[in-house]
Amino acid sequence: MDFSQFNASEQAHMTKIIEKKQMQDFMKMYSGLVERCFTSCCNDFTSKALSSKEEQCVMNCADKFLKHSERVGQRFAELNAESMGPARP
Amino acid sequence: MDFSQFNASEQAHMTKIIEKKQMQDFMKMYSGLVERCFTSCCNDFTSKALSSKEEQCVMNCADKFLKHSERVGQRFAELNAESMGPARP
Amino acid sequence: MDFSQFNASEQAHMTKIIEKKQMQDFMKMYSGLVERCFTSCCNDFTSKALSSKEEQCVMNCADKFLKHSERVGQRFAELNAESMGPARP
Amino acid sequence: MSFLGRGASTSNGGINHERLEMAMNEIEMVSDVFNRIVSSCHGKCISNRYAEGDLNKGESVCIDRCVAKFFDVNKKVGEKMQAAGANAQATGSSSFSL
Amino acid sequence: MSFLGRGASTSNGGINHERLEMAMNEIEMVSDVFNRIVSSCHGKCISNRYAEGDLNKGESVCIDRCVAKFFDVNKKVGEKMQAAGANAQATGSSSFSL
Amino acid sequence: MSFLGRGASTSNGGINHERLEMAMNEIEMVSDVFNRIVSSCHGKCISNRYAEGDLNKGESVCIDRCVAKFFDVNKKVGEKMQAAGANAQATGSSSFSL
Repeated sequence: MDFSQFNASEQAHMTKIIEKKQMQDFMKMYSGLVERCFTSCCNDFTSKALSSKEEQCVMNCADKFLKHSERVGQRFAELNAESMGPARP
Repeated sequence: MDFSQFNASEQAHMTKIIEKKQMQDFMKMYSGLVERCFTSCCNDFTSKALSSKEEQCVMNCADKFLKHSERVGQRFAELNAESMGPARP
Repeated sequence: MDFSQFNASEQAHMTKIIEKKQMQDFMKMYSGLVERCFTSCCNDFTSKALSSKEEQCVMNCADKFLKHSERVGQRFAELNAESMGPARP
Repeated sequence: MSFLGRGASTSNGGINHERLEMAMNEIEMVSDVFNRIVSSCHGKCISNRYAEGDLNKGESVCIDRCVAKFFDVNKKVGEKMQAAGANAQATGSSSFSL
Repeated sequence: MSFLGRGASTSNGGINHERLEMAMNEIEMVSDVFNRIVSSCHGKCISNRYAEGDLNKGESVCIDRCVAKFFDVNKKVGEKMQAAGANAQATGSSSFSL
Repeated sequence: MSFLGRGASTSNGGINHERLEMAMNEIEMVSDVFNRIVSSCHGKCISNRYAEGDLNKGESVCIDRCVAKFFDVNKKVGEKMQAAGANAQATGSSSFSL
């Protein structure tokens, strides 16, 4: 994203909007992660307590998802830079 | 949610925003319910008319979903109150 | 949708909001289409290059989805007009 | 889809924000339903194999019936909600007051 | 759910937009989680056959346990995120439970 | 991702809302695509068993290829949409790649 042509007040405005979006995205990612790991790991409802097996699964699921996201982010940034690069004079 | 530290104009503003969100949430819940019951109950497209069996299924599906939501809401409120309680001085 | 009772400034405002929503809807439809065709067509990750078979599948998938959307749009408009018609005096 | 019609006082010349918001709600609702029909009927009628890019006869007929059925389901559910005295604030999340 | 409590300067009488935005974020978060629980527990507890419109005993008990388990998972994931210092906004905050 | 580049008159000093909106659209688009890649590639590459918290070698390689393939599909679909002149806003623009 190239904001160099923005003036100071536009950049300030943009920064606020982006911060707001980051907050919302983080919250959505977080609740989506909870839902994902719950769905994958919890299949026994004969008890309301999380079994140690379920808890371990949830921890691994969350760990793995965060690492997955990070790796996707790295590849995404690289490929995005590649595709942006030649297109901009 | 604790809005006691809000002043009058903030509370008025908040009320309007919450009403707007409730309206949007209701509409989304409604169309989501239609989609859910359509997907579960309608699998025969040799006719464009809803069969009586499909219609019964849709009615039960809608009924059950609303009761499900309500029960989740009750448990959610209880657990939320529990987890909020001790955290606030 | 009947905007005839709107005054000029309201109609202008509405037009802007609708244009904004159309843009957002188009972008969401586009990325949703990419995701849909990727999910249906790409199942081999022993290579990072799109095979010609996968590419053909993606092209057909996109083609078909656009035609599907268009046909749904036609039926939707007809049925909507029907259901709106008698309800408005 | 006119159940959003609350009374709105007209402010002559200026912008009546309440009326605009109601119109926007209606547009959002119609657009949301449309997108759900596109997605549902794609799932019901379109095969995942994608051997060709055109809709075949069977798919086309299926789409027409699917859209009609979705409208029917929408109507039935709407009637049920109204019969149940389903009010925006009440049903959406009855015990979920913030 | 007080993890959004960044310091907010009070503008006496007027509207403190930062504080309103924080409150809105909190509401969005609670509402998002609630909707995910409704959907997840529907998938876990409610059969797709719809032979009747009432919740049967098994479904009701399943829902209660499902909601409780979702809260537990939410808490565990929240603790992990805080321990990992996963995100700037999240780390500075005091608690991440609902 | 320059397909949103409609001409925007610069209002010197003040805020050009059209330009900000275009920038926001671009950010929303990139963010939407990113989230879809995260979700799609998770489905394609990550097993649901969660026996450990680290990505194994096979998963890591799969993710790299999956992201690259998603970009390719995105490009192909974008080209098709432009060729088809699918949408008013899209047609007038120069390129639809990310």
